[in-house]
Amino acid sequence: MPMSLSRAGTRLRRLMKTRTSITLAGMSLLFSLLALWICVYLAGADPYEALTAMFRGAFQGRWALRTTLSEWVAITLSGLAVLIPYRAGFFNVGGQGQLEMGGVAAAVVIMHLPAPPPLALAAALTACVLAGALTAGIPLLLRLSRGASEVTTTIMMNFAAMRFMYAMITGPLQDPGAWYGTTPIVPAGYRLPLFPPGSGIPVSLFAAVGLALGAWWLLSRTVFGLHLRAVGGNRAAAAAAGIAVDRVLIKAVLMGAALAGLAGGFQYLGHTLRVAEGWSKTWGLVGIPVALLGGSPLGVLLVGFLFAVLETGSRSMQALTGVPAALVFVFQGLPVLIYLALGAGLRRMGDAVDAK
Amino acid sequence: MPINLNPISDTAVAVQMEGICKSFGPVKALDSVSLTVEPGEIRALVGENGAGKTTLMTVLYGMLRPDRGQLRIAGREVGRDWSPKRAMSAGIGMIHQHFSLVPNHTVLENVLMPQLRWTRLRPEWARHRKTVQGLSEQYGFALPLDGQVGAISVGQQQQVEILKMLYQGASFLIMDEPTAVLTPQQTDALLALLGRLRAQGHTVVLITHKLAEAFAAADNITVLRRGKLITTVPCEHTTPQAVAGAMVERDWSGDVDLRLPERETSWRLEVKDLVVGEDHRQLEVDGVSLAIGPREIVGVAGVAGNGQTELAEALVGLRIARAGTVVLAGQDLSAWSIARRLQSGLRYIPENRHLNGMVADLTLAENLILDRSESPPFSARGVLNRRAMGRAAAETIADYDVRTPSPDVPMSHLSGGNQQRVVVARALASRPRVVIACQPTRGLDISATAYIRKRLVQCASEGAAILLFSSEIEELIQLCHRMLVMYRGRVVGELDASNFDTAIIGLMMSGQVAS
Amino acid sequence: MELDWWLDFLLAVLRAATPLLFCALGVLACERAGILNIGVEGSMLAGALAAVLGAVFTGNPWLGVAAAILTGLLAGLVLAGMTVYLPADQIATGIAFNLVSIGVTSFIYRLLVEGGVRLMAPSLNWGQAGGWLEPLTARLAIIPPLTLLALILVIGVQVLLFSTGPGLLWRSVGESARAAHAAGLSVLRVRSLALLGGSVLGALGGAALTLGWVPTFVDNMTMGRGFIGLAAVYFGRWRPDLMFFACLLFGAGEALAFRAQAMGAGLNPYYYLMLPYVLTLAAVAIVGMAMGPRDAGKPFLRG
Amino acid sequence: MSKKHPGMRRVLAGLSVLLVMTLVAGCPRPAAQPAPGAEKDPVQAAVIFSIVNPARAGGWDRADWAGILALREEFGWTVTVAEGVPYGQVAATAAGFAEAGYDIVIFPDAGMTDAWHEVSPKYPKTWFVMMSMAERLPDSPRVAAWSPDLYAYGQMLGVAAAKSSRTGTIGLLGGVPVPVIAYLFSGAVEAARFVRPDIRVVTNFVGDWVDVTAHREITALQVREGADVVFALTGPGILGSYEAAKAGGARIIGHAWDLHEDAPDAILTSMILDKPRMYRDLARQFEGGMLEKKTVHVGVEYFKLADFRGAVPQATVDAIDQLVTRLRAGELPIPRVVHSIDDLLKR
Repeated sequence: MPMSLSRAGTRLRRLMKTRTSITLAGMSLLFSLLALWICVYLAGADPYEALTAMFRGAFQGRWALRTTLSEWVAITLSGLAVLIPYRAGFFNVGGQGQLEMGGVAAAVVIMHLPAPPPLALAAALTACVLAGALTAGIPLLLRLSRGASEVTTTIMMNFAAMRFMYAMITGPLQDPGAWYGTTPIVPAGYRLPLFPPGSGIPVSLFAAVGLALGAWWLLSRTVFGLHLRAVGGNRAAAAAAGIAVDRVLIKAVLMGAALAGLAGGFQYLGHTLRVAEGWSKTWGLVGIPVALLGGSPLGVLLVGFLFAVLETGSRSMQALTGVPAALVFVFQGLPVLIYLALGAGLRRMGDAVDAK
Repeated sequence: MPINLNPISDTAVAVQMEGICKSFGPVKALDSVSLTVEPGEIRALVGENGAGKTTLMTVLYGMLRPDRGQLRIAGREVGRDWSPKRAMSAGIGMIHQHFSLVPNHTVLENVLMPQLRWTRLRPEWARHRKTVQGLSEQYGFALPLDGQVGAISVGQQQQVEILKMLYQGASFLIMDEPTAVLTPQQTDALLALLGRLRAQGHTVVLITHKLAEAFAAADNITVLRRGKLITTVPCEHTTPQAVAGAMVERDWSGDVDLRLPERETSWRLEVKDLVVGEDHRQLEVDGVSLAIGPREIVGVAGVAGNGQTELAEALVGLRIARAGTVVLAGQDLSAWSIARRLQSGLRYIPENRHLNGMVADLTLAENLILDRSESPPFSARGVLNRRAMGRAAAETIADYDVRTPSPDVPMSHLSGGNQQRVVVARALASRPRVVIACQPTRGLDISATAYIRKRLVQCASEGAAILLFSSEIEELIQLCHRMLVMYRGRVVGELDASNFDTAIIGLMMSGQVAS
Repeated sequence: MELDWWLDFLLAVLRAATPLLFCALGVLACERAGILNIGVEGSMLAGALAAVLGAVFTGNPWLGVAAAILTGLLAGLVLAGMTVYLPADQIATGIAFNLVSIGVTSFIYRLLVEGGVRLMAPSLNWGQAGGWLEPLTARLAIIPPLTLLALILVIGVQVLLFSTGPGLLWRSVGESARAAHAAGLSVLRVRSLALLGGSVLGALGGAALTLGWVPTFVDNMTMGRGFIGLAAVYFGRWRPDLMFFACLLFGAGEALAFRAQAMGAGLNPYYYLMLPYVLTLAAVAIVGMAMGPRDAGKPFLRG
Repeated sequence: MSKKHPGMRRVLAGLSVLLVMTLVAGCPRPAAQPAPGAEKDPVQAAVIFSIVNPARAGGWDRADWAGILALREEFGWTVTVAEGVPYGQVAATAAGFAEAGYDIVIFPDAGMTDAWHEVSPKYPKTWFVMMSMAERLPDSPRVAAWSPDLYAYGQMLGVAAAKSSRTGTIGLLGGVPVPVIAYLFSGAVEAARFVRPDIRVVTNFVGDWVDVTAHREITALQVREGADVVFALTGPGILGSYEAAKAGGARIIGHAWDLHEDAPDAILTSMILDKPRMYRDLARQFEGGMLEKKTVHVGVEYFKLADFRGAVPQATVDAIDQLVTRLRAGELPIPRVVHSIDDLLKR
């Protein structure tokens, strides 16, 4: 017994030494699934049936798959939009607003730029990237010049951006032929293509995967990535090492926000085809738990997929078993709480084991 | 009206610690230490850095829980719930090396804080003020009771700490390295104060690594070494030499191969009338001029907080100087960015590595090349060359004897001494032309200290100009060709190696003598 | 504008400011003890639901307030366990907690309130306070009970923080946990109590939103008000008195948003609805942020 | 966040296994599908809502909910309800139902027009029915629409509101300023002016379907402006309007469904759109094999006012009844003018 205990202690210590945040993320996801199971049971449904319904809703049939993949694109990019600035020491809670502004900007270009499709598409993508970055610019400016905490200012921007978007879709961008608040549908030639053509896979998926890989490479293999992580890890030390800390921070935040804007553009041009009431769901907010759990761009890709499945499948779970879809929100926050608790707890236990 | 607080001798406590063990990770900070302190004595607790002096006393004060061992106060064993609060109500007070003061509160508020109770909505401010005032005068303190603690001098802050302890009725005072931040004169005053405290029946434990102070003030001396209690002897029955022998493990003489290089006559770094600070406040650096040549080490002495940090940071570019010029090998770099200064061969060893010396989450290899990451061989066109980084790390690990499982572990996994080696290694790598070294050996054990001193000298003999800021006068005397003394943002004295004299340096540090 | 309009506007501002005041106090209480209470939005949402459920199931809105307080305590326990005792990152914990509480409240609401019934709780007013209070309550009728409570709390916290002994201790934990610890305070206990209190205040903010304003619950009904409260604390430089004016300002933004529409300029109402948020951002931009308590956000570890 | 380390690969492998398992679990299970050709299977229908909890939402969705109950209880149909489906995901959800072998998929919301047009051609065996405004039918054999004339609905509402107001000011409150509401409100404004030329109509939009506090504030403002009768076309946020009405002594006219039981002391009457009748039409036609590709224009015969329950004098009720009868008969020459949202907002 003491033997195995001490061995468990050594194991635990080794676990802590290697800082397995990925193990922790996996564990917290499993714990959360367990909690989900219990909640479904509480709601009076058969958990197995509910989960099956969820997965079927996410994968069965081309439409479901296509929706899941599109969700994956949005959630992954939103996750990167949180992760990259976070690594530089900026907690970007404003992904939602940046994404919405990206969609609005893309819609403006598509509606008002008289250009042939490829050109208009390129312009729209540029516009959404710029709009995303611009939306983050205000909190960034307030942080740099006023020391304002970005956690509050980016959230204020979310609400302001949402209302601005509504003003647009019920005002200047309103589709005259629609009965509800929306922009006109993207004309056929101006949409993001599917690849391979005719499949259910939006080309934006490849872009998102590529961007995630690129972000991973950028963070771990380039000088800029090293500087970015240094600024996030210890700003003063980075400054003393000759790194232009503000410039790195600005680049990181704008880069992240641009990705959120791009997510908006991608969804508008390839999936929702309209900027409408509720079109952006909570993609930007989901990016926060995805980034915290994923921990690295590749992790974001992985966790983003899981969250996309949950997001799409939850509707079918609700429809088929009556379990409220609101459960998905629980599942978005809970793993992060468990992850943080496990991480901090293990760190403590690790210390305690070390001390003995 | 001198107020005699309480007849101490009745309540004076005897302290007995038995078999105290405490580990931090794999390090045994205390290894079965037993210590008895009698009422009314002044006990010096001496030992090298890391010997466990502070750890032992924080256990006594209830801030740390020992892994094993017993603690008896006035003959009664304390329970598991031993805490600073209980220690204080038992009459034990501790003054930490880093003061436990709230900078934004006033002196009076800080002194009163331990007396306040959550249940007592309205403390009798007026009565307290009167008593504190009286106590302050009794011990000869001149403290502005309504001034913010953050705004008074370090020496005064220490007085606030002592006052705080006395006002709580502490009869057993623990002082952790109280003289580290004081001028020699302030130190003398403090030691005299200890005598007065003893006369009133207080017991004092003085943690120090300066033997002179221990012998000047203490009745008995306890020597700790590597977590073990070596001996306790009455002062009159021993000599500093004997105690020093007990403090260090083996015979070790710091200056075996420290031969300073011949300094060159030209100037490498010239600083003229440098001013740092804001308008409405006292200037932090007030018109400093200095010059260092190649192969020369120039020391900067001074009591902490007299502008040394600001001067160093202004030279490195972390602070913007208001006026003055800094010329490196003929080029004025006053307006340059930190990066450009680094490129031209200026290196920096910050005084607090946690604050701005390293990024704990980055790996050893990444930290090591952080300031050179943009230049070959560590990167090409913005992409890191991980092989070159690994090579550099391996070399450093071998050269500096860094204990680490791998160059790819985060810095936070290294011990403090190993972290400092990496920080120094980074600054001294790649042939620096000027090194601004701030407290490079602070908090290190003997061998690490010796090694880093050796590297500094070696670096100088390879042609670098080194400006060494240190609070250890012995270190400066040992390593420097010349020494500058700073007081209130000015250089008040300059001494050559031939006429280094601790007494004169001390007077200069307190602003009383200028050369 | 006639006097009547101004009086009505003032009452609307007070109505809108009351939940903000509670939240801001909840944040302030924690930050003064060194804890960033980002989770106040979640506590508020949970309090809003608990207040409605409590009031509906007991029929007495005052018991709804009690339910909100209990829920706040529960939220505080979770947050204190996470951020004080473990301790996990305070900002990340708060944000995750907010997400969870959106899900949990919607879920519980759906579980408990099945079928086609809509939940309308009785409104909280002085009438239910009890007969013997009547001579007093008749005079107070114009100020809703929770608003009055918030005002009293603002003054109380102001006095407590800056002119009493416990206030000094409280602030010292936020300024320098080390010094407080050395002075014999249990930093962890003070911080967890602050977090409990802060969460209860947040939950009361939720009760003010529901029982004091519109006595019903809808999913995610707090809509970022907790964060406006957070901004009000920064804007108010961690002082209850200044914070009070910040809350009034943001409340005025909300009240003005609707009034502007009613003026009939014919502009898209969404431009006006951006007002509270834009006003908050503008306030931050103009005034900037002062230094908060030095140790706020830093976990305290006992050896 | 994470660091590279040797254990990472193993963990990644583990997670990928989890992922594959997820995918496998998500594959269609033949057993879960209804066996084809089994006799007397109940009709399987699905209704997709964009809001959550339609049974407790605004009047429009509750009218649909009543229709669903009618399908279940009167016709024995199995009706699956998907709620909280954002417009962007309606197509996928509808396709999911079609693939699962549902007979009918019902869209109760004009915001789902895109999905209707997109999905129905791909699944010609399934009926796709729009229970809202439809201008044209999708290109598919099995599509139908029950499209209400909301202008006429607005006219009837305008008559009732104008006639029952004592102050001469009525309020129109919309959740979100969208064209369909502007269209409906235009009818109301024109009819109100027609039957009572001195009437003042104050129009506002909350900007949100759910924010109860905003509903309360803005309704209170309308009441302050003198409106004693407010028609509220919104979502769950309407609870806030009830509160404001109660506090200000005004009355609310409910939308689409008799909302009396929500707030007996705040509801004047409700302008009912008989959605259950639309659902019953659908069920009868389907069961009788008469359902065909066409748009049913739902007109005045489907609109009626709920009982005033003594909230206004009998004489007023009679007058309103008389006007409504004439309106139904097409005897009121009310001009058909559609106002823009900006025009409606101007005082």
